[in-house]
Parts: sequence; structure tokens; C-alpha cells
Amino acid sequence: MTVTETDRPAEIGSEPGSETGTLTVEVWRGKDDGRFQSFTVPHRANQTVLDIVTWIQRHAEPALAYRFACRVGVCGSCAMTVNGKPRWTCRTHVGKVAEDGHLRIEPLRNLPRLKDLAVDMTPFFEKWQAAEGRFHPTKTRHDPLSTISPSSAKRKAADAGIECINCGVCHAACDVVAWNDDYLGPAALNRAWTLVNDERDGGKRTGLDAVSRSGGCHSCHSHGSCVEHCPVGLNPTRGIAGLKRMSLVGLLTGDAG
Amino acid sequence: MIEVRLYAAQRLSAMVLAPLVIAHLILILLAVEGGLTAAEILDRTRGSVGWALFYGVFVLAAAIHAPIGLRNVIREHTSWRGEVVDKAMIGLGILLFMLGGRAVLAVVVG
Amino acid sequence: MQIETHDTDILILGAGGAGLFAALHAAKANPDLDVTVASKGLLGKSGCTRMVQGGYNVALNAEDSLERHFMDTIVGGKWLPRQDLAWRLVEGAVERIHELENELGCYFDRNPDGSLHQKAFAGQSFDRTVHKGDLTGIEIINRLMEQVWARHINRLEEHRALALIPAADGSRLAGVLMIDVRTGGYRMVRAKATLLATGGGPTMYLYHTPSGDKTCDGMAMALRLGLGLRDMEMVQFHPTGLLAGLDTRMTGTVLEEGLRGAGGHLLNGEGERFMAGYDPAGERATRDVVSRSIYSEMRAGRTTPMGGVWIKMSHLGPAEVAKRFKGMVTRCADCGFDLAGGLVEVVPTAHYMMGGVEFEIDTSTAMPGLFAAGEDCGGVHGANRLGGNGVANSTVFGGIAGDEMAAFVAREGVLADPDTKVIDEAVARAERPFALKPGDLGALRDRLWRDMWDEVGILRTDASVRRGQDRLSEIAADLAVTGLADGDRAFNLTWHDWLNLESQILVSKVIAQAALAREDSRGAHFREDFPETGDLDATCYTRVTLSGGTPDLEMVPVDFSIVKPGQSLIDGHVGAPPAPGPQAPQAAE
Amino acid sequence: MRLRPSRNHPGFWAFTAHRISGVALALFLPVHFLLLGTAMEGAAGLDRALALTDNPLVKVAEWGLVVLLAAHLMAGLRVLILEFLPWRDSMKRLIALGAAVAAVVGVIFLVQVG
Ligand SMILES: Cc1cc2nc3c(=O)[nH]c(=O)nc-3n(C[C@H](O)[C@H](O)[C@H](O)COP(=O)(O)OP(=O)(O)OC[C@H]3O[C@@H](n4cnc5c(N)ncnc54)[C@H](O)[C@@H]3O)c2cc1C
Ligand code: HEM
Ligand code: SF4
Ligand code: F3S
Ligand code: FES
Repeated sequence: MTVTETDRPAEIGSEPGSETGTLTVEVWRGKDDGRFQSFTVPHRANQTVLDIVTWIQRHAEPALAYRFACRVGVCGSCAMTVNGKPRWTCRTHVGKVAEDGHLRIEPLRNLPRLKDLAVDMTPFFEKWQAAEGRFHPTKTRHDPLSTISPSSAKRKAADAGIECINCGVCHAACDVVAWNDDYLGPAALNRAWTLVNDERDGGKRTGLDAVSRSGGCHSCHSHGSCVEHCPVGLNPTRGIAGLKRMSLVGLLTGDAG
Repeated sequence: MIEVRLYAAQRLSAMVLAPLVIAHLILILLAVEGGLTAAEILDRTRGSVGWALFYGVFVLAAAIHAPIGLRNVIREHTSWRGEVVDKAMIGLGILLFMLGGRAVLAVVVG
Repeated sequence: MQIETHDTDILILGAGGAGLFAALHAAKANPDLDVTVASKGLLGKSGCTRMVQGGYNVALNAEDSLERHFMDTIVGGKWLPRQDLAWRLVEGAVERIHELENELGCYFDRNPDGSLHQKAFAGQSFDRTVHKGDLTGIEIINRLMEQVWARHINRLEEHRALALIPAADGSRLAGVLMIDVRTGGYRMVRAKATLLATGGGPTMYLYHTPSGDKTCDGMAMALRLGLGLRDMEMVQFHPTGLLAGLDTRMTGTVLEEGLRGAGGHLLNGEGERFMAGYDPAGERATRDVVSRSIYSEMRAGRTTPMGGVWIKMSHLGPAEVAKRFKGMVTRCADCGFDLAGGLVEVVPTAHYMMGGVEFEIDTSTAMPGLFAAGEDCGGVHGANRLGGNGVANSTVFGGIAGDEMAAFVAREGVLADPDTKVIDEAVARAERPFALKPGDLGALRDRLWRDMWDEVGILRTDASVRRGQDRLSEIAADLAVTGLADGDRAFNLTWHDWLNLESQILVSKVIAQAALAREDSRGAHFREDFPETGDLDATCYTRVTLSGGTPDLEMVPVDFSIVKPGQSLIDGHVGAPPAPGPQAPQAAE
Repeated sequence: MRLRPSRNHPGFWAFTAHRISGVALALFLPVHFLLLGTAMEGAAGLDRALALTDNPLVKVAEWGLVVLLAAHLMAGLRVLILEFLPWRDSMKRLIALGAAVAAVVGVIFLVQVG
């Protein structure tokens, strides 16, 4: 270490960040019977939509309700509807979504609203469970770990769908979720698909039954809005198609039904 | 599981319909030239076992395929749910099959 | 004030790796128990376990050993760890990984032969880090969350613990007073056993990595209850946090170490590579060295426009960088930066608190009925935490806590009458801002962030820490007269910001006090006026308790219960500190 | 009404076309069968029914049905391919292809009829 100064350090990080005009931001306030409230927010080069919402809470409307945690796109807490599309806001650069300097921010669709921009995600996770979205062990901690080739087709299929951050964006984008209360939705079915491809899982039969009930995989009409909007690039459509195929095979071979 | 069965029936009927519809479309495009006459149609179909089979299968597949499709549409866009829809759709299937069967008989047998 | 009440057998505060493991273990140990998990955010979606990138340290390979993992932990922790805890960690990690894979369904990455892949991570003598790509935390926490949802475990999501409430007779913990964030109402939950697992989090620094819900509430509550915190001067800084500018949430979040490992360059504001001037290993020097070097450049004024340094990857070929570091490149692109082809501004960023509540190997604390696990606790890592030992710590001790609490409830579990005086005080504290004249909370937070960063940060001196202490007192005084504009308590984040600041200021004071007392440099703690590490054999740890509102400090000798400095449990070089010089590319965290 | 932005992508267009055409076809089908059924009464009966198609309005409707049938077919094939063949990322091209085929069928029909 060569530095020995003990003076009060120079002011660090005081650069204000380049400001490039303002944005007009309409934000949903209240619950179902709410209204839009309009704010003028300084526009800076590196802002994300979450930064805009945070600015409003810190500088204009202290009681504004919204949710976030990780700030980097791994927790899936911060999803909102931005100019009509569901998005993760912490990773959505304003420049990508603002239309003529205008943003309209609403809570996520297809989930009960709590207040302002926060929704209740309970139904989302209940459906995750209803799709048997959990591992069914066949071994215990005292058994050796399973040997699984990383290049097997099943492992690859499971890998392709596993990095879901359960943000609910696909759930909000899917119109079948809106039309059919029973529909489990793309995220839950996507999880079920990773499980039927998990060679270690002991719940394949229950899993396949769970997604074959009314509101299961057969309710999906391949709109593809889930794939279109999933922020981490997962493809629930593909997994759901796989489940449909598997259920059919099950029916034809008399395995299920 | 009813949903799997309906799904299977719908997709299988669609697979049957696909080539038939392609043939049907080609036929339409060739036949409509300068307008349709009954004689043209009936000349082709009367007494033909092949066309009887073609249209017979077509009708059967459509009578299975369309009601299952409509069931989804009704359940998703109306507040009509449950057994009523199912019964209505079975009714529709039977109706389609009977009307279609009569049409096939008409053009094949006369 | 209306307070809803609720009784449960086991109450768990925090829904990260520690909290969720505890819940599953308790429910398994005795399925009849009523288990409740309360967390400030959503279950499994809040906290840092979710954010784990690098992975999970565990000695699985036949050529690796518990002894080796243990020695790496002790040496890395500069002989400050409590050795029995460190041993329990490395031992428990083996069982926990089997549990995660076999019982909970984590699907970690594998070698071509089908066995678990273990990668290299800085400061370790063996490649032992189990991972799932570079999003290991998502895999761990999602699987835990699914299992918790599947069981009859009560969820109090978006419930903020406000105070640990002792029994009226002071004999034990009675329960926890919380705020239901969604309604803004108070809830008193009585429990026979309570786990503190709120995950610490050095978010009082200008630049920091943890999730926004972590504000040292657990440590603050423990202090107020009278418990001791140890090793609080040990705050780990990650060298490369993203610098995205004023009012950006993404500022401070981690750009992975693999970037430097792969050959990335750090440039100061004048465009010069500077690391070689500080350490022969250059950009590949250890975390603490790189953090201090960057900070020195910044302090000398050789900064980028926003006040950091540049990281440059383009010389490795933009296409190659974009392929190899896809996640990082898209993350930067999302806030407008070109990591693959351009320059990105970075700063060191506060990452992890090695210190925390003093706890025992069975996770019990000095207060009967209160248990603690995870990042809230101190003693496992000593002066430095190895990358990959953090999530091992929270899952190993979280699980132990679940087992131990179930046993405790069976043995001596009773619902005690809470001390209403403490409840009243806590409510009064939380209500205070509504009675005050509205003020600029943001300005206070900025002052806290900056003063901790400048005075009690990466480089410390006696004078700077004292200045920091003065400023902390001023900030605390100013907060005490700063009110809130809005009386609406439901989902009022600004109210919680106020409460967060209160916790952060209190814990900051403890950090400052401990930093002042430790007159040597080791691990994460660097004193410019005491740049050498003191006599290892006489190693003491700091213990801070709260008496009458001001922190009280004690230096407690470390008990070298397993190995003494200079000794090793293993033969050869592995017991020695990592040699200086170029290191293998460091894995991401 | 403005198209909801989250629906503005080829997959949803394909679905919409598929659904509208499916319902229209299902409604038309009984009519079609009834019409053909008139052949029971001999060619004259069918001719009488076919005479309806001289009506320009009916002509337009007829044209529409043929296009819908082609569109439904193509959209249906998309679904079948998506569900039963290995996944391909060229699905959007398939949608465009389907739309093109339906359009071509429509044009041919117009030319032929005209
Ligand atoms: C970006 C990043 C990367 C990391 N990478 C690694 C890695 O690769 N390997 C590794 O080993 N470690 C890593 N760590 C460290 C590791 O994530 C943590 O040490 C560990 O996950 C902490 O677990 P925990 O259960 O103690 O706390 P957390 O997982 O942080 O959970 C804390 C919980 O407490 C809740 N809470 C907070 N305050 C309150 C309150 N007042 N009332 C109620 N609930 C409250 C939170 O909402 C949350 O649910 C990383 C950390 C970060 C930030
Ligand atoms: C006489 C011909 C046909 C009629 C009357 C008809 C009718 C319908 C109806 C009403 C639906 C429901 C629409 C919806 O769910 O959106 C439907 C769906 C469907 N049709 Fe057809 N159809 C016909 C021909 C075909 C053909 C030839 C194919 C094959 C390629 C096909 C494939 C499908 C498929 C796959 C669906 C399911 C869509 C889904 O659920 O996502 N149909 N059909
Ligand atoms: S599938 Fe994608 S969009 Fe859906 S919840 Fe998971 S991460 Fe979010
Ligand atoms: S958007 Fe919905 S309809 Fe199916 S393909 Fe995705 S789940
Ligand atoms: S805040 Fe975690 S995903 Fe956006």
C-alpha cells in the first residue's frame, strides 16, 4: 500500500449524473378503483424504470407503494406494467421504453392489486404449487449424489427452463391467465416441465396429473406472449408443448388418464 | 383425464383434417373457375366410394374438432362454464355429424 | 395503538437461506409444530441468498478434505474466526449440499462424468465451489421456497420485525413486534422459540451490493435486546461494483470478479492502468487489495466522470467478452453501458458483514428462546469471508437452528407474557416520525452513506473514524427530528426508509467503534495508521454491546480451540496464506 | 381501441386469426352442410342453393370463408408443428408463411371466380 494521506478524502462520487430533460410519468395510485397520477421526473442517461419510481417515492410522493429487492434482475420482485407491457423494472432502461418522453406505469396484470404498483403474488405461487412445482425426493441427504450427464437431452431441457426468477411477467402477459381463472399459467407449467425432465424427481406421475387437469397445460393456446416478455429469455411455450406431448403419450400408452 | 382426451381428440382430428382441407381448398380453387354448377359437383361425386369416404371422414373429423374448439372459446370468453357447455357441445357435435352425413349422402347417393 | 396478536411455536425472522432452512428443518423435526416465517420482503424473493452468483463451498472431492476447507477458512479469516463454528460450517456444508440436491431438488452443474462440478474461487487451496451457472442463488432459494410453500408453514410476508420483545420477567424471549408492511398495522407474534435470520447487510455505505430490504435490522434489534455483536469492523468490500450515476438503484451491484480474472484491465480517470503499482498480481490481486487500490486512486482524484475507475474488457475481443460474460454484458447494457466493447465505470462496494450477533454452535444466543443464524451472526468468517462460504454459512446454521428450536420447544417451550414496556417503547419509536415536522430523509441517507464510505470505509485511520463517529451522532440527532409527510401507513416505503435509517445508524456506530478499537490491519479491516497485522497469537475479537444507548466495547481473546497460528491441520503448503503473485482466474460472486 | 402492447407480436396475431377463423368456420359449417343437403332434391335443388352465390354479398362472404379456411389451416399447422415437432426458433417465419399462403389462396380464389 503506497498511499498514506490521512486528510479528509476528496469528495467522491459527487458528479450529479448527466440530466437530459424531463419525463412525464403517469403512475397508478390506489387499488382497483384507483387513478393515474402524473409526475415530472428528471431524465438521466442511465436510469431504469425502477429508478424513476424510486425518484417519485423519494422526491414527490413518499407514500408510493412498489416492490423491489435485488436491483439486478434476480429476485423478480419489481415487475410492473410499463407502457402497456409487463417488465422487470430494475433492468429496463428508460430509453428503451419511453415514448416521446412519456411513461405510464401500472401494477402487473392478472394478480390482485394491493396498493399503487404492488400486487399480491400469492395466487401465482399457489398455482406454482398446484402444478406440483416442487421436487419430490426419492433419496435422502445420506445417499450419494445422483450422477447425471450434463449432455443428456433431459438435463438440457431442464436446464433451459430452470433459471426462472418467478417475476410473474409471463403470468401477466398471458391472456389465457386473464380469461381462465383456473389456468396455471406459463411460469408454473414451465417449472413442471423442468421437473418432468429431472431424472431425480419422484413425482412425475403426480406432476403430469396436476398439469392435465382443467386449467392445466392443455389450456395454453400457444400465444407466445410469455416467451415474448420473459425477461430472462425462458421459453414456457416450448415447455408447455412438451407437457402436452407427454400427457398425450401417457394417454396413448395407458400410463395416465 | 378429460382434458387430455379432449386435447387428443382435437389434435388428432386436426391432423386428419389438415390433408383433407388442403385437398378441399385445391378443389375449390380449381372448381370455382367461372362459377359453380350443381352438375359439376354431382358429376364428380355421385356414386364415388372414394369421395364418399373423403367427405365422410371430413364430416366426422369436423364434428369432433369444432365443438371441442368452441368449448374453449366459450369457456374463455363467456361466463358460461361447466356441464352446460359440455352438453351443448356434444349436441353441436351430433348436429354437425347428422347434417354433414346428410350432405354427404346427398352428394354421393342423391 | 391497535396491536394484533398472534401465537406460534416457532417464529423465524427472514426468508433467506437461513430462515427457509430453519423452517424446513423445524417442520421436519416435528410436523405438529406451528412454524411461522416472517420476512420484510416476499418469501424467498428478498435477501441476498437469491443473489448468490459464484456458488457454495463444500469439500466433496476425494482429494479435498474438511481439514483443507477449514484451514482455508481460518487462514482467510486471519485467525479471527471462532474455530468450532468454522469447523461446524465445513462439516455441515457436506450434509447440506446432499440435502439440497437429494431432498430439495437443487440441480447443480455437473462434470461430463455426471458428478457435481466444483469450480475455483479466490483464496481457496482446492476447487470446491458447487454452483448452478452463475445464478446459484436462484436455484437454491427457489427450491427452498417451493418446499416451504408446500408445507403447512405460516407465511407473514412483508412483515417487518421492529423489536425483539423479552418476557415480562426478563427470563427469555417472548416474541417479536412487527409492522405488517401492507396495512401499516402492528402485530405482536409470541413464540416459544424465535430465530433471527434477517441477513445483516452493509447498506449504510454509499456503494453496496445487498438487496434493498437488508438494513441491519436484526443486528440493531439484537443490540437493543442487550446481545453482543462481534467482529463488526469487518466489512467486506467487493472491488468492482457498477457505477451508474446519481439516483440509480443498480449502482453498487456486483460486476463479477471473473472479469478481472479473465484479464480485464482497471484504468483510472487518466486512462492509466494502476494496479501494478500496488500489487505485483495487478488486477488479479485479492479482493481487499484491489478494493484498497481503487479507493486510493479515487481518493487521489484520478477518477472517472462519476467518481470511480474504468474497467476495460475490449482488448479481449468484444465478441468473446459478450459470449463469455453474457450476463454481465446484458446487465450493463440494461443501464446503458457497453461492457464488451467500451469502458464501464466501477467502484468498490460494500458486500458482506463478517461480524454480527454472537451465537453458539447450536445457534442459541445469550437470550433463552432466541436463536440466530446466517449473515446476522458473527464469528464464522473472522476477518474475511471466502467467496462461497456465505451461503454455506446461512444454510448450515439455518438448518441447525430449525433442529435446535424444535428440540428447545419440546424441552422448555412456553409462551411467555411479553414485556409491555418494551412493546410500548418500540411502538413509540416507530410512531415518532409521524408526529414530527416532515424533513428531507433522502439527504440524511446520503450523509450516512457518504460519511461511512469516507470515514469508516475501505481505508481507516483513528482520525477518520472519530470524524465518522461525530457525524453519525449528528445524523442520528437529525433523524430524531425528521418527520414524514404522509400519514398513510399502508405500504409506506418512506416510513420504512426512516426505520431502516435508524437501524443502519445504530449499527454504523458499532462498526465505527469496533474499527477504532482494532489497531491493526487484517482481512477486511485496514488502518492506515496501523498497516501491519498484529501478533496473531494474541488475536482478540471485538465485542460491542449497547449500554444506555451508547455502544460499549470489549476486546476478547480468540480461543484457538483447534489450531494455533503457525500450525495446520494439513501437510504442505495448503495451510499457509495464499501466496502473493498471479492467481488463477477468480470465479464470480 | 389501441391494441394492447403485450399482444402485439406474431404469436398472438396467429392465435387471433386462428380463433376468429375457427369460430367462423364452425358457424358456417352447418350452413354449408344444409346447403349441400339440398342436393337430396336433385341437381335442381343444389343449383337453386348455388344461385345464392351470384349475390355479390354472398360472394364476398364465400371468399372470406376460403381465406379463413386457409388461415385456420395454416395457423393450425403452426400449432401442430409447435406441439409435436422438435422446437425451432423459426416459428415466426412459419407464421409469416401461413399468412402468405392464406393470402395467396385468397388471390387465386378471386382470380378464379372473376
Ligand atoms: C451480490 C451477492 C453475491 C453473493 N454471492 C455469494 C456467493 O457466490 N457465495 C456465497 O457463499 N455467498 C454469496 N453472497 C453472500 C450470501 O448471499 C449471504 O451471505 C447469504 O445468502 C445470507 O443469507 P441469510 O439467510 O443470512 O440472509 P438473506 O438471504 O439476505 O435473507 C435475509 C432475509 O431477512 C429479511 N429481513 C431483513 N430485515 C428484516 C426485518 N426487519 N424483519 C423481517 N425480515 C427481515 C429479508 O427480507 C430476507 O428475507 C453474496 C451476496 C451478494 C449480495
Ligand atoms: C372444417 C374445418 C375446421 C373447423 C370448423 C375448425 C374449427 C375450429 C374451432 C372452432 C377451433 C377453436 C378455436 C380456438 O380455440 O381458438 C379450432 C381450433 C383448432 N383447429 Fe380447427 N377447424 C377446422 C379445421 C382445422 C384444420 C384443418 C386444422 C389443422 C391443421 C385445425 C387445427 C386446429 C387446432 C390445432 C386448433 C386448436 C387451437 C388451440 O386450442 O390452440 N383445424 N378449430
Ligand atoms: S418464466 Fe420468465 S417471465 Fe415467467 S416468471 Fe419465470 S422468469 Fe418471469
Ligand atoms: S402466453 Fe399463455 S397461452 Fe400459452 S404460450 Fe404462453 S402460456
Ligand atoms: S428488483 Fe429484483 S428483479 Fe428487479
